[in-house]
Amino acid sequence: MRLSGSELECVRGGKRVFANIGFAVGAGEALLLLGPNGAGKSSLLRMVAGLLRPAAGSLELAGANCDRSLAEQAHYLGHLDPLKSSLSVGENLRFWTRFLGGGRGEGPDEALRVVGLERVGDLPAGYLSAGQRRRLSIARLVAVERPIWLLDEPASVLDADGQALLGEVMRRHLAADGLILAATHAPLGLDPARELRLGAVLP
Amino acid sequence: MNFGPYAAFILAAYSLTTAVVVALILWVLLDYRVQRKLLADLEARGVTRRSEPPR
Amino acid sequence: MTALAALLLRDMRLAVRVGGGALMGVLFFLLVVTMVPFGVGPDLKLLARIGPAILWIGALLATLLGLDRLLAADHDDGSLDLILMGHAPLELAVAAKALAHWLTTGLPLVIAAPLFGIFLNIDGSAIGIVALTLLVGTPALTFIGLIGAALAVALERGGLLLPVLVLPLTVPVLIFGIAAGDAAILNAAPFGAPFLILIALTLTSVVIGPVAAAAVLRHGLD
Amino acid sequence: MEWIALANPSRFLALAERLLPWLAAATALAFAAGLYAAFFVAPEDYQQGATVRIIFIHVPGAWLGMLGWAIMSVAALGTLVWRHPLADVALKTAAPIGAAFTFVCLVTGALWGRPMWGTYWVWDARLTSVLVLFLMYLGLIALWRAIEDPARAARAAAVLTLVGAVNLPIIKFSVDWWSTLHQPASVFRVGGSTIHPAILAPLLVMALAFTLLFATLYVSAMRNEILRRRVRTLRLLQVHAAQGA
Repeated sequence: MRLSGSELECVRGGKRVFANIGFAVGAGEALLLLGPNGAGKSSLLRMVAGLLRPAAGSLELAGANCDRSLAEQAHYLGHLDPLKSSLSVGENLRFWTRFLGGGRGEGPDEALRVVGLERVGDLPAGYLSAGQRRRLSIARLVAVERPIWLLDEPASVLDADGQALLGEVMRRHLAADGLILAATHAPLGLDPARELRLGAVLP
Repeated sequence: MNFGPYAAFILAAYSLTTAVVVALILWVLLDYRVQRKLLADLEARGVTRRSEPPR
Repeated sequence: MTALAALLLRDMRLAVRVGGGALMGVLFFLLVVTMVPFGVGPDLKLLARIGPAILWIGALLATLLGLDRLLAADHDDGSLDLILMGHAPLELAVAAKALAHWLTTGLPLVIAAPLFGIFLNIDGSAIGIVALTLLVGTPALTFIGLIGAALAVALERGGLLLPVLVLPLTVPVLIFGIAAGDAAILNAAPFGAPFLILIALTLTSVVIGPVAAAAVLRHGLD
Repeated sequence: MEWIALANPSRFLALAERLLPWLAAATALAFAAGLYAAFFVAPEDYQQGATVRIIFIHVPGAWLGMLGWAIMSVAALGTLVWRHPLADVALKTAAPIGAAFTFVCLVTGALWGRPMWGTYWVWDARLTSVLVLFLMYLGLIALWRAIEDPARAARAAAVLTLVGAVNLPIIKFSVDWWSTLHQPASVFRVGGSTIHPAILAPLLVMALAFTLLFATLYVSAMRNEILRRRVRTLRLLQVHAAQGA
């Protein structure tokens, strides 16, 4: 499996955020998107996830089963944690597992155990702290198996334990021939990761 | 004591009122049992209040 | 199929929980039905004649009440992004959400209509027929409103625009719904023709609504 | 009243446990007496025949509906002015019970009106005012159903209750004026003074029975609400504890 993008250009609100950006990520590899705020890291991730239409350029996914679109084979972890406060922690995760699910993956209960939320499974998600909400989003990545992970500053609200957990989960995903594209400021502990710098001064 | 021609309406009025009162009583009793059970579960799981009784 | 079913069940569960909008529509409907006599006067004969109109307009406003949050709530917490990335086509996902909204808001209106008909002095058989027209017509209101809900996501202050944008689109449903209702009250006018047209309107809006809403969402991707 | 002494919830719970059996017994007794008086002692009314027996639940329902809002207003003051810890609990639990009694008043009013006026609902001044009161109750209950955190809802509900209380007389006056504007005074007039003493006695006993019922339900509902808030606190603690894991 190989995800590549060529001459990608992003225009938002009439302003060009970045132009002719190219990258390629193979199975088992991680690509870190670096650069100042507003450099378009999040926009590039949303573009790969199919949530943002590129002004120019194209994205290819080679080697995966081609009956599923790129977006259907990708997990997107944005700044927001898509949880409904009045649903319980378990209900939220079970919903996303069934909605995004393809059958493979750890499943909701095991995923909750992995992220350390198994004891609060039946409490309303509204009671969770920011760190716990992020862990529940990470549980979504574990519960449903999708090869491509698009992570937008995943470690931003996590404490030390949380970041260790995230690192462990990401390493396990790469070991299983998964592929990670992550925008980050803090080091994610993925030593063999390549980097793509955005936000160079545009002409 | 006869109900006269409008017996149906008197009966309807009293039975509806009884229904509402019984519903209220059931709501209170069931709610009490549910809350006690939840409290018991929580205390069984070792989640105790910081001070006894709570502020 | 389980993905759409999961979405439908989740939305219905959310509507019933604390913070959900399930019975809010019925309460608003009751308020509209109660307010009219204060304006029009307590003359029971007059109220009976304009009964269907009051019930229909009340149902329309009650349906629109919660619609602007239907998609905006998911947009605000990031769920919409994941729904776009699901296996289910967006048209069906949005239709499932609209169906959930109708089941928790529209259907209770239909069930409550006969009870509120008493306030308007609409007698037994007529109120049954008015409720039938509401049962058939309210899905059209929800699915047309769905387009407004999608706009509420795409545009910043779309929520305020919803009624203004959607109400004109619901005029046909209102006209034929009330016409069918009046036929039951006055039983001079024909009932069959407007009722069948109402059914046709509902079927078309059940198709056009989700397709248009999905187009608006896809086009509006920021 | 002894509100201040019941400052902390646990003492209220203890008192409630002791008080409830007596209250329930008194309610049952009062209802037995009231129903006996209503059906066996009270004569039939010369004008309405036996339907006058519906008064014995219709009128107390109206009184209890209004009493409920009065109690809620005191509780609202407790929340806003005296910051009494149990005030919001008292406010929130009184609403459903008050609404239920108001609903009883409306339903029995409609059933009583049917033989009198030929239709279930007549926009008579008193019935309409009670209907508006019922809508205000539902509005408050909808408010609590919309906000998950009781502390946040408390202040809003208290303000809404007091505004409602101030508006009730205004609504009563305007509805009376509105109904006389369009319709001759309703056919049957149940003024306080015109009630025949033989009917007044059972009515008062039934009113007492209803009030005792209200009190019993109210105390037990408050006990439930205190437990419900304790469960919520413990669950928040549990989530916090898991945070440390």
